[in-house]
Amino acid sequence: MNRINEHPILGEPEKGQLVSFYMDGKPMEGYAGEPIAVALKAAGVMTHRYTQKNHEPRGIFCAIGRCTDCVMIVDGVPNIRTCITPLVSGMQIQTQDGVTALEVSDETL
Amino acid sequence: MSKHTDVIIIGAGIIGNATAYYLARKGLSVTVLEASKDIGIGGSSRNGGGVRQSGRDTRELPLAMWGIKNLWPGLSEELGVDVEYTQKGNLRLGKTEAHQKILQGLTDKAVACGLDVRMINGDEIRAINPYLSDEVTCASWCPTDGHANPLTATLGYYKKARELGVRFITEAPCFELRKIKGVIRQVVTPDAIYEADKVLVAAGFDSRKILATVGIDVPMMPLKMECLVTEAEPPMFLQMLGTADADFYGHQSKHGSFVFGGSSGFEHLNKDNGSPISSSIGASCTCRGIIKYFPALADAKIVRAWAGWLDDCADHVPVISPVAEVPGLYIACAFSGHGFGIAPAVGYNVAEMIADGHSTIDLSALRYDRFQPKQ
Amino acid sequence: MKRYDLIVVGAGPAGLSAAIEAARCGMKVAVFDENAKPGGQLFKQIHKFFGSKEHQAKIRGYKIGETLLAEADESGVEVFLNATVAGIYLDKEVLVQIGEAMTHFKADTIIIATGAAENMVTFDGWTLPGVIGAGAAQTMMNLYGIKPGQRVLMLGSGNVGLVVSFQLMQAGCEVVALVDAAPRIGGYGVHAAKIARSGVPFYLSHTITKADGTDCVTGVTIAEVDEAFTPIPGTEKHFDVDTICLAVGLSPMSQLLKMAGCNMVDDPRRGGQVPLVSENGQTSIPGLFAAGDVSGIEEASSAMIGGRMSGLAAAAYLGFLSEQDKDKRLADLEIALDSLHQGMFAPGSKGQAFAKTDEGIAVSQSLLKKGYLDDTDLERFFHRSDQTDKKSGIHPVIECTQNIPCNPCQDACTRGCIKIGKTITALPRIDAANSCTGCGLCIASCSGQAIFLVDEDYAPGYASITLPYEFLPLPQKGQLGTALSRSGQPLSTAEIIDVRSAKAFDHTTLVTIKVPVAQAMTARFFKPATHAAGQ
Amino acid sequence: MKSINDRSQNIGSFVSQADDTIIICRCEEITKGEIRQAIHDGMFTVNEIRRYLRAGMGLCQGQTCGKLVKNLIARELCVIPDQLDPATSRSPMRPVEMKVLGNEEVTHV
Repeated sequence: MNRINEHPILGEPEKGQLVSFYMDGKPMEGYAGEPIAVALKAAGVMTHRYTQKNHEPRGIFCAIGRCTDCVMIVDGVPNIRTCITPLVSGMQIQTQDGVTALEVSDETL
Repeated sequence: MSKHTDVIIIGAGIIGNATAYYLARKGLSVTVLEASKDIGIGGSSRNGGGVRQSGRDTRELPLAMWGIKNLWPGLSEELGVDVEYTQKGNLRLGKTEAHQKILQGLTDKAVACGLDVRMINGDEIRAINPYLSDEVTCASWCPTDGHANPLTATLGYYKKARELGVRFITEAPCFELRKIKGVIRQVVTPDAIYEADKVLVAAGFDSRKILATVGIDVPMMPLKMECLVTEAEPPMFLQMLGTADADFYGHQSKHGSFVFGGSSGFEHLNKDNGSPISSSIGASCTCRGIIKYFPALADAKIVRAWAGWLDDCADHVPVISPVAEVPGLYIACAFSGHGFGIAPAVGYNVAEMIADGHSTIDLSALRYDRFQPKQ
Repeated sequence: MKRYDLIVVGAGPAGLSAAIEAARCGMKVAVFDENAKPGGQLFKQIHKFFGSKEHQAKIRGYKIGETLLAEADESGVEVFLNATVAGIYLDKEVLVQIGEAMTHFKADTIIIATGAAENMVTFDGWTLPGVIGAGAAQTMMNLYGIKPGQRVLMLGSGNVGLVVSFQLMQAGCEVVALVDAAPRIGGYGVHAAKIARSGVPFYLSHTITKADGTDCVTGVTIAEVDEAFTPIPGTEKHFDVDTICLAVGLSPMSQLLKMAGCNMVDDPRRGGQVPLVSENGQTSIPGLFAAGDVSGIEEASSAMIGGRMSGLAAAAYLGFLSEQDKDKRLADLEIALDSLHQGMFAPGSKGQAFAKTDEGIAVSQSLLKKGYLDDTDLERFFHRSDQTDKKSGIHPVIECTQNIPCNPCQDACTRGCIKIGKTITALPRIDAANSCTGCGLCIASCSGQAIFLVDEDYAPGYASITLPYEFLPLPQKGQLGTALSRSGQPLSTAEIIDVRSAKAFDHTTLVTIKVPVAQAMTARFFKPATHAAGQ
Repeated sequence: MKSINDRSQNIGSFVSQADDTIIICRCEEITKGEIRQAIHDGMFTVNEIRRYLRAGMGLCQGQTCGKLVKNLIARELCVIPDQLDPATSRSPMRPVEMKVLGNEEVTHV
């Protein structure tokens, strides 16, 4: 519901191939090549990480790779700026908790 | 405000700040003059944070051992600032027979001075730090060494000294030292002339220029060194690290980031534009060096790199000394990259030297006149 | 080490313009940009640009970007994307991350055109997911086709805040309010008017006191501020929103210049830390130039001119252009730049409150405080002789009341009905002697969407109003809806009597509505009966 | 112009404010109150605040909070912000993996 299907000025947005990826183990879909953050936004994911000290949620803030607030664990590597990292089919995305992956219980899958 | 204090310290690095603090604690009035805009902007905040005894020249080893025993453990509490002192040992790593030889030599000398340090093999090394690659075959191991945060330690001394009434003036470069009737009296800056009974020059490499105004020379050269720091990583290990080849040194900080210093081998040929800007190859060289020892850090992201000047002495050992020709003048400079770990001990002993005329640790081997021709 | 005559950092409007000019002089030029797409902010700017023909006025930003890219390609500029400059070192050495490697480059000249970064403002809850920069909203909507949220509150009434609010509505989001701590709207009145007439309320002298929510934004509280910008207790208002957009100014992204060793200065008029530069952008380091927002915040039109100037200066520096040719071409560009630097929004007039226009007409206080012209303003601006003479038949009404540098309407009217004159910041005048054919080109050419065609004699008791419409779905002929006033208030039922789209209109659809004749000068927007505009 | 060079000048004692809990440095989670307290501890420059508290030393390297910190210091010391230097600019401008930074491409002309 967040996708703009037709824009009055830009028309229909260009999209890559529809691919699947995993968010905290849960399968999701997005378009290959679009930033990971965009695919997550389309799927309604707002929280990308929890902070180290206060365990507060963070998400997209600058969307151009500068503020580093949207970092997540991508294919096992922490602190990946999801707003500028292109989505690839089969990617394992995890919510970051401090500098490691958030522990996700099996029931939430 | 009166421009006269008991002591003027030139240089608000960790040496100047620590000495100011210990002097103020003794009840002396102190002014600290800093040439730059920031407190602790020189080597004090541009080093790897090592607080070690192993690998040191025997002339400075007593200071290092005394400081680790008497000052570092209680420093955070004393200053009211977390200096992140961690005493979990120092591994000085080697990969070749040549390395083994260097490390063995250093170890033998330190043992003779009473330091608990020994050589260990690859398996023993990886038992202490499992992240080290198999290429590492030998190391010297000193369990009482460690590391601390140079930034908070330097500023912690500043904060505490300031609380005790020490006056700090920034952007006050010393142009000239002036004697009145044969004894040190005045420090001339662009904006003012400050007066004191005693003056300590602790201005890193700039000390050479300042001391020259009263005809004293300390043979040292500026040497650029580069450091880099990673993003925060999950806790991996707590030891301080170095290598026999000195290709890098560093530790993981309390924050989680790794702080490493290193070199490209071209530092002595440095060209600069007046500020210690990083070279275009330094950080890359250091990264390659680190990855060989720590393959697990290959994915760690470097968030910044910086460079700083060492005040490298002719014999790579500091000059800490009163000046006979200029009564009332004291020198603490030429730390040659070893200053941070011994800074609290230096500050304490120099404060004693200035206030009481003698110090707890015998510093005579570090006199300024050791370079004069032997008779 | 790979060597170029010129390395440009940043493939935005300034950087590309600089590279093109330099390459056309015969230089070997490389451009590095950290983004996957070139063009900087141009591809996020979907509105029509202001200025005059030489500034590419009435062309949408992203189209200008496409043109620049084509020109760069044609002139042989090498554009490296996903190429992050890690540092600039002595002797003009540039270290660039390209893919999984670091590559060293050297150049005889360097132009830094890294643009600007958004300023931020703090309030309780500003770190919650859902609080985003206005730039982030633009990136999401206009580059990646995704809505930043459903219900948005915008903080900041400068041009960025106004333009992005409108873009949010175009993308199908609801903008619930536009808030600014300043007592006056900072951006162009025409931009504010577009938003106000679709019903978005403006809260000037207000600030955000709290973003609500535990996992993400669920609401926002604003409050009125006193003269010291302190919130006044008891004035709080709450809105249920899922997104808070911050548009509180830009700062030059000048770190590379500082790192290179250029002499810097903190200049609030230029937005922050900027290099000390000579006229053509040369910094204190010979051969190292700065162009565009990095040397002082302006907008894309002036960045393009500034970029061209530094490109020419770099060419002259290396002998690719004679001093005479350089001086001549720079003089022309200087004139073009000067014309953008006139009027109420000139860089030198920042923060200044104008009581009167250059023509001596008292400015609209309602426009500055609420975003729309009120009835008393109409008296001064449109019931002047030059507009009122024409009471019968179709005629343009131009609701352009501030001295902004823009004149495409003058060129658009083939009948010569619209006059601005040589000074492009002058208010347009209607020449009643020439008759209007109702072609509508003026409406589509107006970057501020401030021109309406009014016909008081459309039918007995009814007037027709033709207005610009840039939302989806497009209204259909015969469709009924509500005519909205300049403040977005419903006036009466309106019927769509014509819908015109044309290539020349460039995605601005001309919608003609039929309203009671009494509303000929009050109805300015159409809301379809079934759903709100833009949804 | 007021000089910040005399670090003994009286800037009044630290008085807590209602909004001291607001985060200023998003990466390192440093609050307004902590920064104000640090100023009263004698940290009068952006560099000193950075080193004392880590404000601006996180993943984004102060790209978001730099100006905020500067303005806070200026307000607390009653000087105009232009009088204060921003933090030193350091390479790399964006976070770079060690394996990438160590992988220098050699191109010969």
